[in-house]
Amino acid sequence: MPEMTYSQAINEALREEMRRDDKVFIMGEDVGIFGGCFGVTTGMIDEFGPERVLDTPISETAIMGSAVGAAAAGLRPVPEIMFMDFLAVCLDELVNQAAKMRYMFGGKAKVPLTLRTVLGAGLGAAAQHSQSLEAWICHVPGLKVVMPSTAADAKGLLKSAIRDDNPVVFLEHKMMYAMSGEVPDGDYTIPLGKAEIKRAGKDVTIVATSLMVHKALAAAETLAAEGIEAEVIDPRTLVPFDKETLFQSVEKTGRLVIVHEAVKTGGFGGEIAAMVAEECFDMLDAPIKRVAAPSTPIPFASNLESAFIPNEEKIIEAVKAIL
Amino acid sequence: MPEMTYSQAINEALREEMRRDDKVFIMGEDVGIFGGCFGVTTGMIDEFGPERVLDTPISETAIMGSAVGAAAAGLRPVPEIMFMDFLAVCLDELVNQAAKMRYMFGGKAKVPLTLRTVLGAGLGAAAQHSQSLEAWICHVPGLKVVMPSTAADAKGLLKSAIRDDNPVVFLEHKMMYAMSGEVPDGDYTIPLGKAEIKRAGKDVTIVATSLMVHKALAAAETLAAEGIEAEVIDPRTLVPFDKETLFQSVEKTGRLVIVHEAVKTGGFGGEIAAMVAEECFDMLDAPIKRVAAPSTPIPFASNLESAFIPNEEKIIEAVKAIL
Amino acid sequence: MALDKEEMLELYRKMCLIREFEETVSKFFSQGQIPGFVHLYIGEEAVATGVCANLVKQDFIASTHRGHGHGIARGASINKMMAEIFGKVDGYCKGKGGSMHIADVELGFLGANGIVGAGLPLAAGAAFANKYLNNNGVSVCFFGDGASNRATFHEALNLASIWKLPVVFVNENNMYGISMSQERHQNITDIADRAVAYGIPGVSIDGNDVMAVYEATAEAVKRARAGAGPTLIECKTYRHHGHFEGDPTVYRSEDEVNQWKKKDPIPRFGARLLEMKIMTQDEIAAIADEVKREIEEAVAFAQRSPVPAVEELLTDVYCD
Amino acid sequence: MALDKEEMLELYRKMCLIREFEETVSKFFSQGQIPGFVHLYIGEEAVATGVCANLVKQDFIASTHRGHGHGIARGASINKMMAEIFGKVDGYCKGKGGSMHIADVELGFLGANGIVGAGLPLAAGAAFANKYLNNNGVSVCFFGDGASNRATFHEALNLASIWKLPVVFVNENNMYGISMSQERHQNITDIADRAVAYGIPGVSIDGNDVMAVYEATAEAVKRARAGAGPTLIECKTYRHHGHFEGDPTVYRSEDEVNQWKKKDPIPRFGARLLEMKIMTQDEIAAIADEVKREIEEAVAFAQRSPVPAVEELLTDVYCD
Ligand SMILES: Cc1ncc(C[n+]2csc(CCOP(=O)(O)OP(=O)(O)O)c2C)c(N)n1
Ligand SMILES: Cc1ncc(C[n+]2csc(CCOP(=O)(O)OP(=O)(O)O)c2C)c(N)n1
Ligand SMILES: [Mg+2]
Ligand SMILES: [Mg+2]
Repeated sequence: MPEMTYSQAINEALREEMRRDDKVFIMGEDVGIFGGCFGVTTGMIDEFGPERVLDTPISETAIMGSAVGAAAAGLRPVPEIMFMDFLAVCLDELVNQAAKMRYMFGGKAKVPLTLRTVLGAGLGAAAQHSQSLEAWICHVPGLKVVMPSTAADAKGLLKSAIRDDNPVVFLEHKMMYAMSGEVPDGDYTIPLGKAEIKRAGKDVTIVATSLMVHKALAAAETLAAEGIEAEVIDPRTLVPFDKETLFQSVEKTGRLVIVHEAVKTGGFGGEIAAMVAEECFDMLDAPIKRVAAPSTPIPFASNLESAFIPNEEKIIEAVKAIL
Repeated sequence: MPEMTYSQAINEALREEMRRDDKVFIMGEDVGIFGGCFGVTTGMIDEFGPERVLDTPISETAIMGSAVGAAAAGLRPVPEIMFMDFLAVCLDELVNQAAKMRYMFGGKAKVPLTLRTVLGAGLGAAAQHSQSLEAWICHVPGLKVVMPSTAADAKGLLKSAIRDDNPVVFLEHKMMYAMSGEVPDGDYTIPLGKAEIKRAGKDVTIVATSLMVHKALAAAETLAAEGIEAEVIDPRTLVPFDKETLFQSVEKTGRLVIVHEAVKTGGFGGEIAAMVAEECFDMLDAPIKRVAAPSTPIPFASNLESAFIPNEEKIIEAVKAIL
Repeated sequence: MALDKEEMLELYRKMCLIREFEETVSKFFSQGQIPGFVHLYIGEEAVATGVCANLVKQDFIASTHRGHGHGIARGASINKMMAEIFGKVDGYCKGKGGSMHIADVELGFLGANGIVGAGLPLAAGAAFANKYLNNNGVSVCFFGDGASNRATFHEALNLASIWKLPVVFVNENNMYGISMSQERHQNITDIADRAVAYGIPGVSIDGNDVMAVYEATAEAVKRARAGAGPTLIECKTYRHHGHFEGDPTVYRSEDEVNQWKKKDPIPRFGARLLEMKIMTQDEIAAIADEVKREIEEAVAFAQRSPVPAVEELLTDVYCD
Repeated sequence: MALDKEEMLELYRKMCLIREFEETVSKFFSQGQIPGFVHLYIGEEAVATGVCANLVKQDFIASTHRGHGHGIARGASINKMMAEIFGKVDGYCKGKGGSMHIADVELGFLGANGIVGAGLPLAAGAAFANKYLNNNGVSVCFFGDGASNRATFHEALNLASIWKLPVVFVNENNMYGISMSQERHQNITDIADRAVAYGIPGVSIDGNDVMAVYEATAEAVKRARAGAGPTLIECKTYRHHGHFEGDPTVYRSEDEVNQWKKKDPIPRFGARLLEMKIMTQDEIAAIADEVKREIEEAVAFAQRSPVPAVEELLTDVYCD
């Protein structure tokens, strides 16, 4: 299997889908000759031309809204919003239009769009360019939410998202773009709604999303050296959520730690904890722990930003607290 | 104590605060001569004039954004957004500006604004005029979130919100405007962050918010007739959240049912369940149950809308399932 | 581009059909048979009618909260519309949408919309699809004077202008956004002037003159189909009823309402057709009868239709 | 309104100070001493300088992601600015904001802003406060050509126009929003033309001529203080560096950059002052020295300052 970066894997998925289906096109700020703010769409305009790789003005409302209109009218847009924080300027189009159109119209519309956007701290980009706001999106019936943590997952999931007839929000972590991993050859897809056990273990279940999967794996490594076998689950898609894989793991381990980078209060970790506290209560041998960012805006100074982001030590501490 | 409606109580709180402090003003669509879409600001323009009761264009971004600017510059704006669903068109101003300004500026700013808006289903207003989106707001550090369930609470909490130096989101339920209740005479405030036990009980704790408090009380009444004593807690403010009152209750009852009208997936009930599963695990004798709307957009037809909104029967069922 | 006799009669008939539909909704709403809010199009019929007469199969329209007239003008089934407004399973949306969400995407009707101004970028997107598919289709977006102050107006018109999208932005300036009169909500008289900001043509016309609407739209549609980009058309008109049914309209004078009622687009066009000898008094009466019967049937259809099964609550959230 | 000799020299000095500040930030950024992104104002100094020379204590400015020049022109401490950019505790925001969030509300500086166009409604709100408090203050909002396509532009200008708010909207048209040239992102040449949409004055000026900026602003500020409402001023200018430091600027030609460098506002104003005999070559050299020293001190201040204590992570979320 070839090695490639998370960013390259996304680029490849986009290209393959655009070659496969000429209804697919991408649009967003600086996605053309600039190649996207993080370089993800590099070179695409050369292959597909400006008719299918569209630079837009700084008008997120128009980007999202026209993507919804184009999708309802038969295309398969893949709009990009440069930073997830900017969803706050175009949420209506996503939430009140894209997500609800099918339901409001009694099943007689489909909105096959895939919104790609970028979350996460770590670049010193401060309070308005570093948030992880997936909890907002998960609370909106009608949207699917994907958060891949590896290059291979990113490619396979993005292809599924683009082929899905529903609006899908595809969340890329800016600190993972440069991470490399093995990616299967050729065309493959990973179904939305299937978690993956990234590491098997029997003592404790750690559910982690996006970049936190890597921190959880590092923690599991360290714990293993002390004889503690953590099972690390990456849900990969938050909506639909693969309860089965999670519940089976909790049944086995009886202990659950949830890790996400979003701030703790109101984060999607609450939903996961609540599902387990409701449906697997009898399997639990200990409190459910959440490791998440503190409920603060994201600070600029590097030392504060590092303290904000959940890390290996905090995961290990949480695991040990419930063993 | 005089009886008045929830709507009148809010009107009175606004008037008293505007009399007390001439930096307080209200602004929003049709809040002037029209008296607000739900009549809440009726007559206020007669008392305070158009300089302090400002009708705005249909420009929520400008409403929220100018309120933030005015607050930072020394006033105490009380903007109104006609339906909570429309926060989706002006969330940036609330989330990326109002909520973060103080933190981003190293503590050297304050944004004393109180955003009033309206949530909830029940009027046949369908998918874009009926949502309960408090979970979004609770996930934004820097904002306080208030959800009163009675006229008396509404008045006392709104006065506290207006006097608070932080941005506060004050959530009114459209189906409660006409409900009457006793309201203490004269000037009083209710602190943000204090839950109220609306009914004492020892067998199960029911935490409910906004309109659901009334449904929970009705359920408790019915349960009492069968010898089951439910304790009904209204957190009243979701941020800050009064954990102490909740935890004490759970310690007593060992059982928890959470009720909210927002859709279940990603709702604030997850946060409450997670807090308890994390911090009170050993007190729990049974799974934590959530009674919430199904994860769908809100339907128009009356029978479907009724089926969407959590009701007394579903609460009773949830309680019985864990007894 | 000139209309023949039949086509003119059809414009007249359409306006009457919308009027009768709306009067009927008003009646049943006041009787408590319709849930939610309804916003009626009475007085503004010439706009939707004149605009939609220019459209063909592959074209799209995006509508507003005040959308009944747009749907009817686009050719939607009045039976399914009425049933939807009544919240019945045979409605366009199986009763799940209601007045504010009637849609028929197949027919090129992208839906009424509960969010003021939301249609503008949707229409730009549909126009983009038409252009991308190279099918010669255009999109039309109806929106109010109040909506012209929203974010979406600005961003959608700018996008459409640079991409030369085949879209016609039809402003229905009925002088009010709920209680806010235009002179209070914006500092300009003609919304068409806003076209300058996007380097596109803007025209302001008498929105109560169905022929004027038809002709201005014809030109804009021609431009759009020719690849020359969007046009902004402002139609000055007036709603006879309150913002929603039940609105006491404290914000405007009876005198003002009466002045506008004199400019009612339907009798006005009727008189013109009589004068031009295109229509007779008998035909007017026949149309009135026919329209009445159609609407009665629509009501009967709606009333006969069952409410949706409660299982419908959970369907149509996602497609598989 | 005419400036005296001292005031003109001060304009020149301010522009030099901004230039030196930015060159220095560029240097330390490329050395990896500054985290995050930085967007530099080099080439655009005449705009902030000419505008802010009109402001007094009770006035406000709202700025952008490219905000260093605005802060310096408003009179902010360069020591605290530099320390903030370095992420140090003695910075304006204790290191919690960084380049994109430098602010000094006390000074009337409502902050840089990471959200393009977010300053427009903030400035309208501050102007509303000034009007409400009847303190004769005005607000100024700086924003880019790219920002003029955002929602906030439209809604804020409309609101300001109907409420006749004392605000001046200063568009910094540097011809690009990141890689998107103005001719690609909008269908008009002069952003000032957008004033028509709000019934307010709009003027388009040479933004590299500090005196022209000063004078256009003086008039707009006078209008605003007199209660006559907002003005839109478009200043045509250019950024010499990339969008952010590190941008390879593949989207524009070296030739274009060189053409604009010939119009550099600093040597241009310097030459004019020499010609007018307001300044001598010696004074130019003295200013260059003085400015260099000031910036060196600011860097020393920033480097000396400690990083914030880790407990700072949790403070300042709420005030009590
Ligand atoms: C974004 C948004 N803001 C406010 C409303 C509430 N609202 C519904 S209709 C309306 C007035 C619309 O005025 P206009 O655009 O002129 O259309 P008209 O009703 O006159 O046809 C308002 C304020 C809404 N639905 N959406
Ligand atoms: C709402 C929003 N969209 C996109 C961005 C990303 N972004 C930052 S600066 C910028 C370009 C701004 O262009 P312009 O307004 O012309 O200002 P300039 O950088 O030229 O000074 C963009 C797209 C953002 N910060 N906020
Ligand atoms: Mg109107
Ligand atoms: Mg620019």
